[in-house]
Amino acid sequence: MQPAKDTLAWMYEKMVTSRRFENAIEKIYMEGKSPVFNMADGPIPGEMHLSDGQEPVAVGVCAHLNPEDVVTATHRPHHQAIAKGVDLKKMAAEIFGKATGLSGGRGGHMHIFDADVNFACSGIIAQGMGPAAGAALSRQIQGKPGVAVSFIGEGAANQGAFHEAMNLAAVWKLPMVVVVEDNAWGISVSKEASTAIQRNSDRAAAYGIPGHYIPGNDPMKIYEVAGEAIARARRGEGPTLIEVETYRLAGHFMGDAEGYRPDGEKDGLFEKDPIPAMRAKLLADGNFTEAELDALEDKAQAAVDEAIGFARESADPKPEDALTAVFA
Amino acid sequence: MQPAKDTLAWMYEKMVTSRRFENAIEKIYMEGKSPVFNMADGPIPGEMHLSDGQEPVAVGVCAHLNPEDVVTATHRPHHQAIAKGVDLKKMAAEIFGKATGLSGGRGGHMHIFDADVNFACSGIIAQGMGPAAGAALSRQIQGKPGVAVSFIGEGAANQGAFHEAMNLAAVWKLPMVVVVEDNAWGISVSKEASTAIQRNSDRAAAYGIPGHYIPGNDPMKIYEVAGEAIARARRGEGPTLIEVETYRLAGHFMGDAEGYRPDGEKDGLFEKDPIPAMRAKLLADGNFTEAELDALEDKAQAAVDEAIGFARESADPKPEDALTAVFA
Amino acid sequence: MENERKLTIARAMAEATAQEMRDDPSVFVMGEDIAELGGVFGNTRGLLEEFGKERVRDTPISETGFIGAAVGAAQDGMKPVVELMFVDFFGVCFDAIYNLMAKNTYFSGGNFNVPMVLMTSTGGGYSDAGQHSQCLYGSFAHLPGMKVVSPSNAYDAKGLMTAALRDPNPVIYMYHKGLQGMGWLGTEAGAIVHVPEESYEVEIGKAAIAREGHDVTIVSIAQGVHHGLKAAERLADQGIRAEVVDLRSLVPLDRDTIRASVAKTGRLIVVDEDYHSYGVSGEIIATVTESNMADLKAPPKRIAYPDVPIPFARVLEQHCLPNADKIVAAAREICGAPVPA
Amino acid sequence: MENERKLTIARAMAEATAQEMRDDPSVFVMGEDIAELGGVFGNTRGLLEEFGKERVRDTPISETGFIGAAVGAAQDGMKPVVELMFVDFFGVCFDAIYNLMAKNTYFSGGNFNVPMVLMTSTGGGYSDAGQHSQCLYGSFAHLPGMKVVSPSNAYDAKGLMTAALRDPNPVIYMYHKGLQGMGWLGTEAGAIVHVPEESYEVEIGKAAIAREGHDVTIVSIAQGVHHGLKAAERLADQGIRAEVVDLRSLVPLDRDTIRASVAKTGRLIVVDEDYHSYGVSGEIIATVTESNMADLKAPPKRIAYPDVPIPFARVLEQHCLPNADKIVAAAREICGAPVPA
Ligand SMILES: Cc1ncc(C[n+]2csc(CCOP(=O)(O)OP(=O)(O)O)c2C)c(N)n1
Ligand SMILES: Cc1ncc(C[n+]2csc(CCOP(=O)(O)OP(=O)(O)O)c2C)c(N)n1
Ligand SMILES: [Mg+2]
Ligand SMILES: [Mg+2]
Repeated sequence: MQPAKDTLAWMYEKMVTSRRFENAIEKIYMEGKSPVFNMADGPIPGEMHLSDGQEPVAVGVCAHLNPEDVVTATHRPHHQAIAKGVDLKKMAAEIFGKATGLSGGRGGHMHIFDADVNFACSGIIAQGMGPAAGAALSRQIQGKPGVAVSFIGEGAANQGAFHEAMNLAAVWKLPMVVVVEDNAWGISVSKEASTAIQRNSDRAAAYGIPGHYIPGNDPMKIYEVAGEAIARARRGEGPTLIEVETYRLAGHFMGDAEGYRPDGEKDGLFEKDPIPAMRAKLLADGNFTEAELDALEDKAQAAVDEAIGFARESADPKPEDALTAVFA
Repeated sequence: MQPAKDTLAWMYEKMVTSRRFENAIEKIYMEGKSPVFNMADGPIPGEMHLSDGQEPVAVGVCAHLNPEDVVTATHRPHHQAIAKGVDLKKMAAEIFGKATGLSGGRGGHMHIFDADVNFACSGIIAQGMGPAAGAALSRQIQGKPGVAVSFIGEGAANQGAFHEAMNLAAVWKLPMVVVVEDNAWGISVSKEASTAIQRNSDRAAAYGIPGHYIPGNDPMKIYEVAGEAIARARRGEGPTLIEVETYRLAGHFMGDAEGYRPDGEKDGLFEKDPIPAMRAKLLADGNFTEAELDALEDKAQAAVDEAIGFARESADPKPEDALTAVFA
Repeated sequence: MENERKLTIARAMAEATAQEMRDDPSVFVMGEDIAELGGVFGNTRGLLEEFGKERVRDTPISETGFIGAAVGAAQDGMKPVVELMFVDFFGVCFDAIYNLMAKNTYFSGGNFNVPMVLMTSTGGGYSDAGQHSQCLYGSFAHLPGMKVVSPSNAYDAKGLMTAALRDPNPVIYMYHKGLQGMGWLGTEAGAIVHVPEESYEVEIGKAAIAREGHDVTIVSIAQGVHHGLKAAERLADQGIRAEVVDLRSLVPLDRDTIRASVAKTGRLIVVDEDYHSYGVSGEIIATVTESNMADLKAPPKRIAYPDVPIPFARVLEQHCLPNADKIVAAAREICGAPVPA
Repeated sequence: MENERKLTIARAMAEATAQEMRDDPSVFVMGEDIAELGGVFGNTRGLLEEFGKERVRDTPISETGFIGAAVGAAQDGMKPVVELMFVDFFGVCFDAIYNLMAKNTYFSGGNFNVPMVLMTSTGGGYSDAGQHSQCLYGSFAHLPGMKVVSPSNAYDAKGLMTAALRDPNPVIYMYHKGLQGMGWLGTEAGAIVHVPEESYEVEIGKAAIAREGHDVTIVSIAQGVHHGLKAAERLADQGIRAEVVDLRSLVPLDRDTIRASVAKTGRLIVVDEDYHSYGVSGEIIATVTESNMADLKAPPKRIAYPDVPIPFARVLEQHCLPNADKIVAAAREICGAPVPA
């Protein structure tokens, strides 16, 4: 199953949107943080986990999803949120902690929630697994359409929550797909040091469900495999576990010096940056002209500029609003 | 690897000891609980999980263990404790809540601890997995001999703690063996309803370690497979996951009417009672005479009588002792 | 009374759940042994038969998995009722409870609601030892974002359950095993009371005056209320009129009712089966001291579970538990009557 | 001062650990990112280089697994030091902590000891939102069987760490991110103090008088102590002499020192970055009221984190956090001085 041209265009545009968004955030995050780098300072305080390099997973999977489908994401959620269609302006405003943000500034970058497109995320490793199973169960009980996709990191596959939700989804045949973004690192701990096997997709055997490993951070291949898995879930045939090899081009979070990486590893990764690679492929395949791709990039940049502008101009929340919205 | 005659004798004696012990406990547990069955009453109050039928697993595994080896057991621990060599008198006294009990009455039947033979257990499902991995790690770091065996139920294999400790043991190649006692039920929930695959031993694939399934509640087969796994662990080659088909001949706990069992299931199980089966086999193989086996049974019964007598006669703890031993 | 319809708490809970399930198709129940078995503590009995396997689901032993799933379902328009069999097991799944269920409404700025009920059994007294006998009231009440209720009788049990099921927020529903009405656990007779057949709510966050009095206020919840009532009965014979406040809900906490009672009596005893320190008893005493210090005729007292794990042996456990004797002695002391009576 | 050797808390913790590791081969360290990276918060820096991979181990993201493993190792004669990176993550592994680590000594009647140290970071103030900013002091201190300490400065940090490492019991060692001395988190200057090179212990369970005074007692722990000291400084200018009590340890709690201070000052303010209700602030107020009610010249006050999840946005979070301004206002109020100053 190869993506149609408009899907390819969407995928490329969203990948670029995501990267340009991260570039903008990266720059603004550093404002007010020099000469002394203190997380608490600047227009965007707190931790910041960028998704540079991991865009193929997000677009390859979300190309198959509708707003009604559910996504639970992680502490590194921007690429997934953008691919799922989360409102970019409100998301940017949330990351800035503004009153106009998705949660009025209560959540911030690790807590992006958009009910309109059924997107949620969390700062606790593997926490989204249960909720994704539950959303899938909700659709199954109600006989309503929709699948749930849980994105997690390869490090998260060693958490108990992963195992429990996988078994639940499998034993109840829930319409769920689990996508493991294997960027080879959980902060400073390598997959090899943390995980007893090479491919988490082999853990599908523990639940009697299909498991697929996708090498090469390849958006087309991801599109294909995810498409099958999601279609299978929609047909009521139960969950699938997918692991995707991807690359983390930024540090774990901003401020990470990455001293734990073997020498030269990072350079190799930059050479495999999936965005230029996709551009090259789209051109090589003859499907797109340079002008078409430039136009998509411009559109992406415009959306990012608009969102960042909106976030910058928005007002801070009222301090007392901290005390509201605890209960519905 | 077939057990030598003295090992066979030990296995048979321990199986009988365990069963006779449970028979005694069962009877005494009901004292003071009629006409109204109230758990709080009688010489042995609280929950009571009997191990009738599951003796083969305990002896087949523990036949390979020394006092220095570590066992972590479950809420259903008597057979395992007896096979591991826990002091039977002090264990009985603990189950009666007496001052002479292993823990002076603080633990009771779900909290049997005997440091002399490195035995511990717990009332929380799968809680023993981590400590077993840790004991194995301790031996690995210290270069001291000894393996750790964690016994769990098949229901426990769906807990997060199972997954986390399995991965840890595998990635660190710890001298650990996990033995899943598959009695087909977790209280009223069948394995089929709770577990996405038929055999938990297949979950070994998720950790890149050997997995073995042993059907038929057969002590000889268990002895053989466990022996290999334990030898492997002693050689420093890492953990093994074993699932053993076994039968729960009693209710989940005393007072359980077992209405959830399919009609007739229980009768079928009683026909497969492993103790008469082993007796028959030992006779049929010509290794033992009736008289020899009778003598082993008498020895088992004498040990049980002595332990129960000791427990009965022992004094209650002083009430204020409730406040001691919180800290070392 | 002619039309009396005495129910146990177990049956009252099941009845409220069944009534809501009839009216509201989004309500479903899941947990360990809650379907076929009707719940180890009987509070889901009959539901499987009436509503079928789709809406009444036994789960694997995977509390993190299925409580997390309940949150996902709640955010997706369902109203899950989940059971954590013993509150003591909260450690295997507290992230899903306190960090996910309780916070997603806030984190999302109201973008998502998490309407669900988490039922869990509490309490000891029957020698089930230290991983099956705790109350942990304070552990849940301390953390923001979830309501916490616990009934002392079947009337409140039904009304609180109905209110919880209609609440758009997560509610922790703690039922005490000693009150549940399961014969095999013994039963506090005072918990079995008349329960109207029709549906009704008991407001979450409103305490009840279980007995009026003027000399000393005894504040408690669940089983402790019955200890308080028994103590009050005996104190009455000794000329001390105790008022018993049944909190019913820890979050929200009805501070007004507590304060009004102490304003009247001038004396406070908190009875708490949860651990002594950093919990409910401290909070109630602080609440009163902050606002009504001048009313206090004597220092407040607490009869709480000491800061030790719960032992198995009957003599050990009973030594630690709150009971009417301890309350009577404390009341006499702060009322200036000689102790022992 | 000539021989001053000012260290951050991070370095003081690492130094204490290294010294014990040199003397005691049973000590080993494990946790996420504690080896190669030296700990996200720097408190294990240098250990891998000195002691190697066997004794300084990065773990998978499996807190239940490795904390459970630490218990097994501790029972087997080792002395594990484990790290739970943020205290907020306790929900994924609390069973291993409170139901296993904290209780096995008791359950076994002393048959097994569980000598281990669980280090965990606490605190917010730098916009890390509601799953990375909590203190949860009360959640740990409420449950029996584990000691709970938290230093406010590097001297205590080293001495408490050494004491914890030599304690035969499980010790929860909570270090506040705002005091840790990591530049990227900002640093409270007052936490960086002289630390002797040689090994020493600070007794677990003994509070310190961080500043003497006669008019009002400010009780706190960790970061709150610094808020208290700053407030005391300002209050002194206004003629109010505040005494600041640094608890250092929540379990055991040094009730004597608190009571003695309030006996002297007659006024109490508790500063607590943990949630307001059912936590530390209530316990301290109850402790004082039970014993020293007659000494109290005014109702006690608490400056605690309100009962809401911790928000991300700076203005929201700062609104909720305790600070010197809030303490000054409260102190002036109970000392009968006009508020605002
Ligand atoms: C339960 C829990 N443990 C630890 C952490 C701290 N932590 C945050 S991100 C991270 C690494 C996650 O690795 P992975 O799942 O591979 O995702 P990645 O960061 O590579 O995207 C860790 C350990 C956490 N947030 N939650
Ligand atoms: C974490 C946790 N969840 C639930 C329980 C309640 N419980 C006690 S025994 C049991 C069934 C266990 O089944 P299995 O592991 O197969 O062991 P078996 O009882 O069959 O020996 C359950 C659910 C518990 N003790 N701990
Ligand atoms: Mg990763
Ligand atoms: Mg079983």
